[in-house]
Amino acid sequence: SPQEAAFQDRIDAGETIEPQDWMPEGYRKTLIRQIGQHAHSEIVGQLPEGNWITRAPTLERKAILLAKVQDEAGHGLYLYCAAETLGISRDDMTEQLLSGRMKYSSIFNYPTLSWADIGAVGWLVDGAAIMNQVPLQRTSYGPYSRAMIRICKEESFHQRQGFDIMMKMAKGTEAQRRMAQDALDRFWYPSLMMFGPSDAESVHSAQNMAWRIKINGNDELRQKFVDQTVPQAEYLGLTVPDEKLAWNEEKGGYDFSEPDWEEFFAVLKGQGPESAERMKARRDAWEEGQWVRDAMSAHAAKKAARREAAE
Amino acid sequence: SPQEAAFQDRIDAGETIEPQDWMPEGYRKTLIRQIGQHAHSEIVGQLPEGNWITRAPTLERKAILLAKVQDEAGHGLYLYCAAETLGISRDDMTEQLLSGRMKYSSIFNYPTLSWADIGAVGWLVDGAAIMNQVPLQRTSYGPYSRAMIRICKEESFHQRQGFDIMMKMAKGTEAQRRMAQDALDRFWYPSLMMFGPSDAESVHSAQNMAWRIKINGNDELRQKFVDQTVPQAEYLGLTVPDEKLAWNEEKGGYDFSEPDWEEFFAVLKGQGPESAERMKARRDAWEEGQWVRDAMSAHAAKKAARREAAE
Amino acid sequence: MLDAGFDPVGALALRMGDNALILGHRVSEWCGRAPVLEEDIALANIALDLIGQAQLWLGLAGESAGKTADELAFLRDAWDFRCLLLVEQPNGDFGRTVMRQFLFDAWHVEMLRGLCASSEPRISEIAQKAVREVDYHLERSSAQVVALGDGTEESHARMQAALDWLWPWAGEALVADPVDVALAEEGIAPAPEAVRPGWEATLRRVLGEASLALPESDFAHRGGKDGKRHSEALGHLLTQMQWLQRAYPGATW
Amino acid sequence: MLDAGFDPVGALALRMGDNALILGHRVSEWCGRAPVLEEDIALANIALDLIGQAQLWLGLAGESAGKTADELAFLRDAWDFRCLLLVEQPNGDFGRTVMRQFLFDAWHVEMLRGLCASSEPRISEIAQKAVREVDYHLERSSAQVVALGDGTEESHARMQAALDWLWPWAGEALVADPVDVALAEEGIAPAPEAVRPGWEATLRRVLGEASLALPESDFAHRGGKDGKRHSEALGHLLTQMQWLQRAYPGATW
Repeated sequence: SPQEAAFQDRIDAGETIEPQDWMPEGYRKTLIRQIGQHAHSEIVGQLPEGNWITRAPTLERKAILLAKVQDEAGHGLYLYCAAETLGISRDDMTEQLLSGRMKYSSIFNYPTLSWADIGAVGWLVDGAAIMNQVPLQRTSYGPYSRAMIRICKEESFHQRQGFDIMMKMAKGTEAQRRMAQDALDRFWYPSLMMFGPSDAESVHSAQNMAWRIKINGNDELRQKFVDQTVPQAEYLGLTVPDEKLAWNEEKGGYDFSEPDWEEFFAVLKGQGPESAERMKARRDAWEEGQWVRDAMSAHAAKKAARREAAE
Repeated sequence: SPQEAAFQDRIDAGETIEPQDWMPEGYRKTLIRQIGQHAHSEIVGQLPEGNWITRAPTLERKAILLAKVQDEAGHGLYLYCAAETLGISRDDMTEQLLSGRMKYSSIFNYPTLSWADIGAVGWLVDGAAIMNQVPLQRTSYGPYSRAMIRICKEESFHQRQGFDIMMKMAKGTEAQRRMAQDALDRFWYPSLMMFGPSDAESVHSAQNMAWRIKINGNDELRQKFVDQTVPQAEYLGLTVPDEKLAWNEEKGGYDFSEPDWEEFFAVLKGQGPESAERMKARRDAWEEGQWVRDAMSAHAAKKAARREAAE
Repeated sequence: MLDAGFDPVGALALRMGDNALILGHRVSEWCGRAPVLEEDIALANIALDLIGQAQLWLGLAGESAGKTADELAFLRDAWDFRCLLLVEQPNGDFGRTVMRQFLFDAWHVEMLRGLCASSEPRISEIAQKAVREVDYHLERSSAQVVALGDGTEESHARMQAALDWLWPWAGEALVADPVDVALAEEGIAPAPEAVRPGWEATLRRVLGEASLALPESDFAHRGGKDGKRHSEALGHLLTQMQWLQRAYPGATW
Repeated sequence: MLDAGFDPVGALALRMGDNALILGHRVSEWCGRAPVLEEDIALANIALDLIGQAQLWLGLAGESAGKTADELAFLRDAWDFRCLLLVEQPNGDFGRTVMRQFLFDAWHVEMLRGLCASSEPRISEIAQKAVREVDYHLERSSAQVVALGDGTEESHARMQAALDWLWPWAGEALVADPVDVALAEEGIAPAPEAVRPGWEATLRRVLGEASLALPESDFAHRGGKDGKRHSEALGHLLTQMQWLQRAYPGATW
């Protein structure tokens, strides 16, 4: 349609789409799914790190971790707001998360089993997230793009903090070094999965790229992540758990093994090691919080009524 | 009445009253209250010790403590059965416990705060309990007397185990010695309270003694307990927290300070440090277990019906 | 009553620091589990403020003995803690967490105001920083108590139950013990009696607005701030909080 | 796959011991909180049996390295544990505890029967003692699964939910890993494939009688018995279990 063509022209011209603008239904739906999934990831992502807040080893580490998890909740909030501009409410999105119709990043279905995992989450998971998100600062939808700009600023901070934990562990006692290596062993492939399956298998890629909802290819970002991370692992004195890993002079990047995509799809289906626990935690929080949300709206309504009556 | 006189004659002759025998209503009621309270004490008494089962310091200590707590549940069972012979059901007694109409020993409203407390509970609390219970083996009501005989056998074993923990602590590291002393400091007076207020203030004593439901006076037993326990404390190298404590050659026993009876009555009212937690734990267990009890009776009824139908 | 080596500054700092540490820990247990996202953020914020205050107070508390705040936080057993029993109490439902916060904030803010005028400059300095944060905590917890007390029948019942449950632990802060007396005499800290009127006024105002009934009993459990008898809950909290430092002694993190 | 210093007896004993230890611990968490008094007693009994078995197995496991059962129980961190993921799972409601016990018992009894014929006499000796206890555990947990599955609509729903929830953790024991293969080759332990038929028969019989539907998926989480990826629950359990030994190193109790 001419409307669609005009829309595409605006995007091609690098213009930003705003909530009040006309947009194709597919664009709106895809964005809701993508932003919602990202928002849910921030929320569920609080849990694996929250798992160590009560066991953080020093007061400073506890404060840093608390602040980080708080930032993630904040990111969730920005993103829900961005999605709301597309005509879906936060409660709707939450219901869809809890019923399993909306997903969140598969990485958060893995457990955090030692303090080094908190380092690895910052270093690898936030590292991969940034790689995904930095280009999205230039995405076509205005509210989403502005949310990503705020988020990226904080994420790179988180990644440095994660790397700092890994440094302390890798240069620490033998047990700490072992924890650091074990964390890398467990988080390496799940981190590679964060970029999604190979573009060849990704159905919607072309349209999303045309809409500037997706900016780079999955394989391209994954390569970039590996190229950035391997030297950091070497600097830490840790071994990336990939026997095929080797520098490829020709392509100017590392050759590396693909993650186990069967595992990836199993985790997406809810078979991740902590999938059931994560959903249970969110569902419990939602159900046990119902009376609070009800009370808050009831109080707000009463207050408004009283104000009105007084006028 | 002549019936009452005959009843009293039997008791005076040292005979045992059995469930099918006639008995005065007051006798029955008092026994229900006393046995029920004792049974509830065994049940609630699992909680302060259960509090350290998951933190027991060695596998052997864990096994010993588990076995002990299991014995207590068993004691509760004997005692509920004894009370049931008087025409009250276990469920009724439980409801009365949970609604606060029936009491349990005030000692179990105190917290167990270190491993030494587990020793102190065995040494002091079981020690005081035994002192109360040994004479009750000769109580006039048959089922109660027989229950007490079984219980006393196990209790003295528990007391030795408690003393053994105290020994290990008192002869252990400085921190362990400090734990042992701290436990004695906190459990001394509550243990003295276990014998009840001075006989002078005890209303029902005379009748209960005539009925052989109560055998010795409270002060008498308390004195005996102090006389037995003080040398044990000395042997452990611990200090009884009583500046007035002194050997009285004339009476052939120790002079000692009375416990704070105001605290005792406050604790009975539900103001003990862990009173609310204890009742909450029992209430939660009862409420959360309702579906299990319902299912078990439903299953038993179905099974019986199927058996009948098959015949 | 107090031994010769009594260090008033250390004693005050330890009490204030342990309150902040333990309540901060309790609040942090909510992470990712609050009824609304905004509450997740707000609870993390309060926990952060309290952990920050704990660092300052415990740093001061350890000065004379040459101990760091971390050593005090992670290497003492329960009996050496000097926090109020109130802050050790488990979170319960959200209503109980809010009520615990309110009861504590109402005391905390008055105490900190008094400490701003402490004769000891290191104390008044920390208090001046903390009181700004705690003013906000009280504002927030008051508003929540009012909203949830006023909200629905269920929320009102839950808030009243929370108040009734927590009340016996609320009074400890307001009952003077020998340490309080000594600190007041030296002008280090306000006496509990000086703190009480403001605390009571806050309670009456907020609970009144929330249509919650103040329990009549003035019975108060004791044993937290003097360490004589903490509740069982504290020991369990420490098994988590101190795990890493205990399991890997001497490591740096 | 296995390194040169692989100690088959130690490896088997560690797996068996850790299962008994961790499940025994979980069961002991019920103390004083069961739905009926008889269950309090029965649960304590099971916990006692399992802790006793843990002592024997861990004693054997530590022999070659000169470690005591207590050292193994209280001074290893999560990654060095070799228990099945199933036994680490939190208790949940009583139905889930019963179901976890049943799923474990059904495997445990078959495994122990196989171990009675181990080529290693120290293993068969422990197995012969344990199997008598575990026969009884299975009898009991089977009866409970049947009773609660059959009981009321609510209990049936709860038991089915428990089964569905636990199912992904039930299969790990039955999937061979390199250690299992090596142990079977040396005649130390039965191969998981040898254990499976009996396990499946028990499940079909009991769940059938309980009118509970066996989940269709054969997906099984892994990472417990090889220690590669325990669940988060284990670390929390250890903070309690190991507290005293960690906090007071070197003390005797």
